[in-house]
Amino acid sequence: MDTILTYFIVFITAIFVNNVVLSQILGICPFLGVSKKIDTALGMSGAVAFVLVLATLVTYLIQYYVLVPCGLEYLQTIAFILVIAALVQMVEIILKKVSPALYQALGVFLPLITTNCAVLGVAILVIQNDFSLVAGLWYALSTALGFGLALTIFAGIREQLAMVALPKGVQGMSIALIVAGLLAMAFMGFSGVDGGLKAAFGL
Amino acid sequence: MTNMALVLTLISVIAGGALAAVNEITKEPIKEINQRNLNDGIKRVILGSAEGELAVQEPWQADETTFIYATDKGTAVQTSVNGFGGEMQVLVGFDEEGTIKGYTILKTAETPGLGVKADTWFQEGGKGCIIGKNPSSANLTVSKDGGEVDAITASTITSRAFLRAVQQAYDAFKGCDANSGASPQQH
Amino acid sequence: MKTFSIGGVHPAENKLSAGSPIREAALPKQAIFSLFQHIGAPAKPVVQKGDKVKVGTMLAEAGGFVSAPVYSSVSGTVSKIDAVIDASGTRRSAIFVDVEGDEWEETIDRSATLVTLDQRPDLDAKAIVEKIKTAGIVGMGGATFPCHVKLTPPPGCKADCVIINAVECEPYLTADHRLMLEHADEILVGVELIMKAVACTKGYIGIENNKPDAIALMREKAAAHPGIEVVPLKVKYPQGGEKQLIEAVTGREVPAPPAIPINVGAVVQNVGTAFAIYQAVMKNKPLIDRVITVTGHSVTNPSNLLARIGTPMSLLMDECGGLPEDTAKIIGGGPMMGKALVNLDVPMCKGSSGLLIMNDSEAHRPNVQPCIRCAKCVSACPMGLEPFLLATASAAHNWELVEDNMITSCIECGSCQFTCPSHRPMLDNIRLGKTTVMGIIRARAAAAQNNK
Amino acid sequence: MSNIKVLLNGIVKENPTFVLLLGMCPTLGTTSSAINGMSMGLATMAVLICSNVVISAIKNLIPDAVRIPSFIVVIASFVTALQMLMQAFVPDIYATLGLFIPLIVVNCIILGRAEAFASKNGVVASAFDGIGMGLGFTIALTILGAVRELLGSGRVFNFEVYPEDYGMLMFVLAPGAFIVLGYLLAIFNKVKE
Amino acid sequence: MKHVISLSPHVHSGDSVQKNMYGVCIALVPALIASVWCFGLGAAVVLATSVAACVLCEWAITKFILRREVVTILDGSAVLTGLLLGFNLPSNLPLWIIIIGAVVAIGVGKMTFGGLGCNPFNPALVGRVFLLISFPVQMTTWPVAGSMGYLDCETAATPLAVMKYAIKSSDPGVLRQLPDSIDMLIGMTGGSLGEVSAICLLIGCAFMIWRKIITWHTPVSILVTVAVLAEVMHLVNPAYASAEYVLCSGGLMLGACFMATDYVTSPMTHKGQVIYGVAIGVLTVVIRFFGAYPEGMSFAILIMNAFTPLINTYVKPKRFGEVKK
Ligand SMILES: Cc1cc2nc3c(=O)[nH]c(=O)nc-3n(C[C@H](O)[C@H](O)[C@H](O)COP(=O)(O)O)c2cc1C
Ligand SMILES: Cc1cc2nc3c(=O)[nH]c(=O)nc-3n(C[C@H](O)[C@H](O)[C@H](O)COP(=O)(O)O)c2cc1C
Ligand SMILES: Cc1cc2nc3c(=O)[nH]c(=O)nc-3n(C[C@H](O)[C@H](O)[C@H](O)COP(=O)(O)O)c2cc1C
Ligand SMILES: Cc1cc2nc3c(=O)[nH]c(=O)nc-3n(C[C@H](O)[C@H](O)[C@H](O)CO)c2cc1C
Ligand code: SF4
Ligand code: SF4
Ligand code: SF4
Ligand code: SF4
Ligand code: FES
Repeated sequence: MDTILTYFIVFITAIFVNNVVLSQILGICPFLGVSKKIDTALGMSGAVAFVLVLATLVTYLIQYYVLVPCGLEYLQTIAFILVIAALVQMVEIILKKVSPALYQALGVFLPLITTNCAVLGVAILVIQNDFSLVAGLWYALSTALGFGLALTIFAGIREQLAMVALPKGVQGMSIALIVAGLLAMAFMGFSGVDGGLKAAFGL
Repeated sequence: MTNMALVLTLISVIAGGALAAVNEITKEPIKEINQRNLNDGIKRVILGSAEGELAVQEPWQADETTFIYATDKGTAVQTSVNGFGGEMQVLVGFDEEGTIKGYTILKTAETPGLGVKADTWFQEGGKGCIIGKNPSSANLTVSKDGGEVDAITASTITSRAFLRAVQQAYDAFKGCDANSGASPQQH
Repeated sequence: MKTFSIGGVHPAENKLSAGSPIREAALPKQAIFSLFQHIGAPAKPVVQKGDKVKVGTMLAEAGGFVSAPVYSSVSGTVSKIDAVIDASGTRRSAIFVDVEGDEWEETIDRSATLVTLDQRPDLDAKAIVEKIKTAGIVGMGGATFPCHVKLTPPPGCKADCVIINAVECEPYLTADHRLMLEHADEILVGVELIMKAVACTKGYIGIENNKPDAIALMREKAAAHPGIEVVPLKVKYPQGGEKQLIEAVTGREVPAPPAIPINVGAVVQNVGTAFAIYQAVMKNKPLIDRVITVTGHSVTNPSNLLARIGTPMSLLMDECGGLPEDTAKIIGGGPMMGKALVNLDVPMCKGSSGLLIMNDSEAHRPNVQPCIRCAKCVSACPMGLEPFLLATASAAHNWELVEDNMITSCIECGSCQFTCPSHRPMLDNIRLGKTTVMGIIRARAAAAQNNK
Repeated sequence: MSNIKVLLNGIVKENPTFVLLLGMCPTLGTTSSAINGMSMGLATMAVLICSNVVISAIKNLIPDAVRIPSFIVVIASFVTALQMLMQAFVPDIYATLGLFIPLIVVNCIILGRAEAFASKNGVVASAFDGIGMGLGFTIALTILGAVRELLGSGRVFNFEVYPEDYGMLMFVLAPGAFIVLGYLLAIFNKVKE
Repeated sequence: MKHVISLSPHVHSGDSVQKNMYGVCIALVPALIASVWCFGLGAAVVLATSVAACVLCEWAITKFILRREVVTILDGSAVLTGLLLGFNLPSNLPLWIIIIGAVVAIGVGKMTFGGLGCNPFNPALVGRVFLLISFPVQMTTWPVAGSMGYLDCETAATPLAVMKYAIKSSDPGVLRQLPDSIDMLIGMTGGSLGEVSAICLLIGCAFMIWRKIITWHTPVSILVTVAVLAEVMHLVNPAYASAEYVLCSGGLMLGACFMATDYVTSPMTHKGQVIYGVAIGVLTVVIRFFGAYPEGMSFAILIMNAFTPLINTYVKPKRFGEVKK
């Protein structure tokens, strides 16, 4: 029971309390770049979730079965980024062959994800926080959902803003950043909820 | 094809080699830095701003997160609690009686402007000064909980956590005193 | 009390002329007959300059199946066939007749005796529809859709009820109200004719509750006509919209376009149309006159006039005390759906149900303010649309979005604009969007056709 | 293009932050004070210059098919080296910048310049491009950090401008980063007009 | 003679932006009287400053930054933002903080997006939450009810703080410090200006529903959700305050009736408003019971403001003729 509750808290924390984008400030480029329309935002969220979980799995294995045994921990960054880049390439190729429909939906976003801080960031954080493999994957999935949530909400707001007469100076990225700031401010309301839930569940 | 693989391998090998070299060069300084930081901290919490040298003994681990550093002029205890934003590592210096001589915060994840004020708030001249008090005689909890320490404004959680850390450090200090007489021994 | 379920508004009723009995308007010196008095193909002239015509002589024949012939409402000489600005505000061909005397075609029965259906056992459905088609009858509720088309259900469709639209939910207008009070018997026979034409046995007459005298009278008279039921309705605009009326009366909802009322088994006709059908079938009288309400707060004598089609509006105005000094806006029809007219030279046509004069203060439109997203337009829309979205997206030429949001369902009732606290001219934009989207849909259908 | 022009290009015309909007995570994540912003900028600049130089030097040796992976290896090596060096010699700064140091690897500015400039130009020009872009980035981060520090705690580079009690804490927290950059961009656009 | 030519409709309901905005202001009058009665000079100063600063700020931005010709300050929305911001502040807040709040509310929250009708977030709450995060000390020291002065007031724990403390210490006994629930309904408890009298706020809400300024959907769904959730939690663990306290304390009534209902930032359909209301209710309870902040209403509304465009995209009105599922 406790494990389930812990996982539940990790989930809530990653999505709302420590949202990757709004609180940890990772993955900002795709957040700002692929959020003009709700549809693309959903596609991007799916792609990120997929890659994030896969990358966490592979980098975890690399860390504990290659780097640590060989005493090469200091090569972490270089190994992880290469693995992620290769992984994204591979996913792209496989997807194209196996599921053209899914490739249509996610394909355009995949190259963007290689250079997404959130993927590398989560891979490193999983190691830094000494997560077990399952906990790490769960954390990665929750984080990806948090990313998707922030991205989709943000896309909704931007679609609506596209229909109002914004002052000229703030059009474009400027207003996007300000909205992101206000969104982050709203999400600060969740601060402490993780601790509160832990206390309530007696963990 | 071979060309490609060759080049990539070559680059990787060179890079790997270079990094190994850097790693060698920086390994010692990194260790040293951490050591120096800790020593500076111990000096600060025991001697305050006074000049002087300390003879620090090897640390003694009381539990998972608590380390005791005995010196010739007092004892420094490093411990860790959960603050508002996450782990907060505190180093507290005691004299033989257990009177607090100083403290420093080694690691904090508290909110800037709120909880991070703990690094000055409880110092000499701060509103919630605990220096010179002895946990055995003074009630070192926040006034909201009936204690005699003023909490950091709008940061009761951090304050409680900090004072818990101080108490924890004191308990460890006492504990090892009781266990082993005047000078703690190594495990 | 019954009414439709979604949206609707309640504008001030202002039925100034409700108490004024129908008067016959004077004959004009010249009558002008537009060839575009109905939806569908324009009528084709069958007379030439110099021809002598009588009241009831055909001037133009139907230009296709969805079209209707035009008859002269006066006697005299055809003076020219020329363009005129008609009630729609566009310049269109019309036949001009200089009036000489008032001579009627002999075939028309001008007596006031009531002819009931029992007296005409020879009339079968086909004969009725044929008579209606020949008489040039179009919907008189405003849409001017050729009546015989509606009474010829498309294959696979069967009407099970006829609903008479006697709602008159437009503020100011009282023509239908007066017609019911003064010609209840004829209207009821007309309803029976429609029911027979579409072979159904159920007829409803929907009347809003602000006309209790008409409800009482029609109820009393309808008792003698089996199958016809008077349905009092709560006062709410746009109850007269046929989809709303069908729902109010029967609870059935006509699905989104391209579905039409007959898809749910209903045929809706205006009371005026029912009266015209009676006259056409029983009295051989083509559609040459109608009742029109001339009204407005500044008008000396708001009236309901029985006027010949083709009469210039100015003449009708003179009958009611002349054009007031402070006139700021002239509206052909009611204030919610009517069209603003450039001047009073426009001739009356088959669809003219009202002439409304607004003074300066009534015509003043306050400044447009930004949309405050109050959603009052959404609550008001009887079609369950989001007018604010349709309007902004249309203005931004986002045709895809407005099509997805069902702009083609808009009945252009104006409820949205009526309620908008920011006075946004939403319907102007929505009309643009709707027309464009309908064009896109037609083009798409044509392209699909070509591909096959 | 003269080297000076290359340099200025990175600072103003193609400023990576205000114009190209690249590397947003470190830009927003590390600029809670002027010092932090500047440190992050300098760290990035160091990697950028080194990678630009090395890549332009070896560009002819690399087959096209492995171009990107090779670049990544080069960049990642410099980042790792930097990481270790900072840990050893400027541990305080390393501690504050934390995760964002390894993340320099994925900073699009670096790979972007490798692709767009270093792989097409000579070593010297690439070095200048690295300096220009790096300076542009550093300046932007420093400004952002300074504004946030000023509004948030009444200081700039730790010098008190007004008492801290009047500072608006929000500006040093995450939302403040977005909002300040948003308005700086608006001002930058206005000035550029 | 030239006549006006325009497309139909030619008549109008006579409703206007002003009527709605000032209607809400009138609905706030009972609460305003209650707050002045409770907090005296402080309440008056805070409200006046807030309104004046908001209006002035909107005027200055329109004129000097946006350089627009039209004057918008008379439409009442800036006055309303000022009033509602003021209601969200303690009566002993220094002037300069109030002014910062007003500038953020109008400048960042509203005018940056182009003014009335364009803002995705509730301006008054943007201002309020900005202040809460930026000046946690000043924003969380509340004068006790009946302290009539301005800056130097006696301060004490508000019902919200007591409730929070009960949870943190998991001691239901702490809840005995709360005034009794009738007192909380009528007023005279510490807190921000708009926290004083639940009943006055409800009267205002009823007025707005009667005048058709708002519909019942948003406020009722918030209040019902909060009541149900709070009662369930209270039954599970008595350290969580019971429904009547949760309902009558803090900005809940003010938020549910006056701030969640802001046209601009709430969903357009009734169905959407109910979803929005329920979500606000849930978030409020979660933040109040588990979060770091004692009050969750402001955050809950802001968070749901962010969801509003999605709700509008996916929750459509029932279309006429739509096949019922
Ligand atoms: C973003 C944020 C950061 C906060 N940071 C801290 C903090 O660092 N330390 C702390 O004790 N409380 C922190 N709080 C908690 C609040 O300040 C809150 O007032 C606290 O629960 C106790 O209030 P009190 O000290 O007035 O009793 C924070 C709250 C939020 C929302
Ligand atoms: C918004 C709206 C309001 C209408 N109001 C009336 C009305 O009050 N009376 C009426 O007879 N027709 C009204 N109509 C026209 C009817 O929809 C429909 O065309 C008519 O009842 C059909 O009968 P007809 O063909 O005999 O005119 C209205 C149409 C719309 C779109
Ligand atoms: C293009 C078109 C085709 C129509 N076809 C039929 C039809 O086949 N049968 C029918 O009963 N009504 C038909 N109608 C009539 C409409 O259903 C409706 O009664 C008429 O447009 C007037 O309605 P309104 O005044 O409410 O707009 C058609 C209308 C249009 C515009
Ligand atoms: C029912 C209603 C509630 C409102 N609530 C708020 C509010 O909570 N905060 C605010 O700044 N303005 C409020 N306004 C005013 C106005 O809608 C607001 O300033 C706009 O968001 C500005 O674009 C309200 C207006 C109405 C009609
Ligand atoms: S990752 Fe780089 S290229 Fe992609 S969106 Fe972000 S800044 Fe642009
Ligand atoms: S005009 Fe169209 S959009 Fe407006 S209320 Fe009527 S049906 Fe709805
Ligand atoms: S609203 Fe529709 S049915 Fe009515 S006239 Fe226009 S297109 Fe025809
Ligand atoms: S009624 Fe007017 S102001 Fe209200 S939502 Fe509709 S268009 Fe906007
Ligand atoms: S810097 Fe681009 S995603 Fe982080």
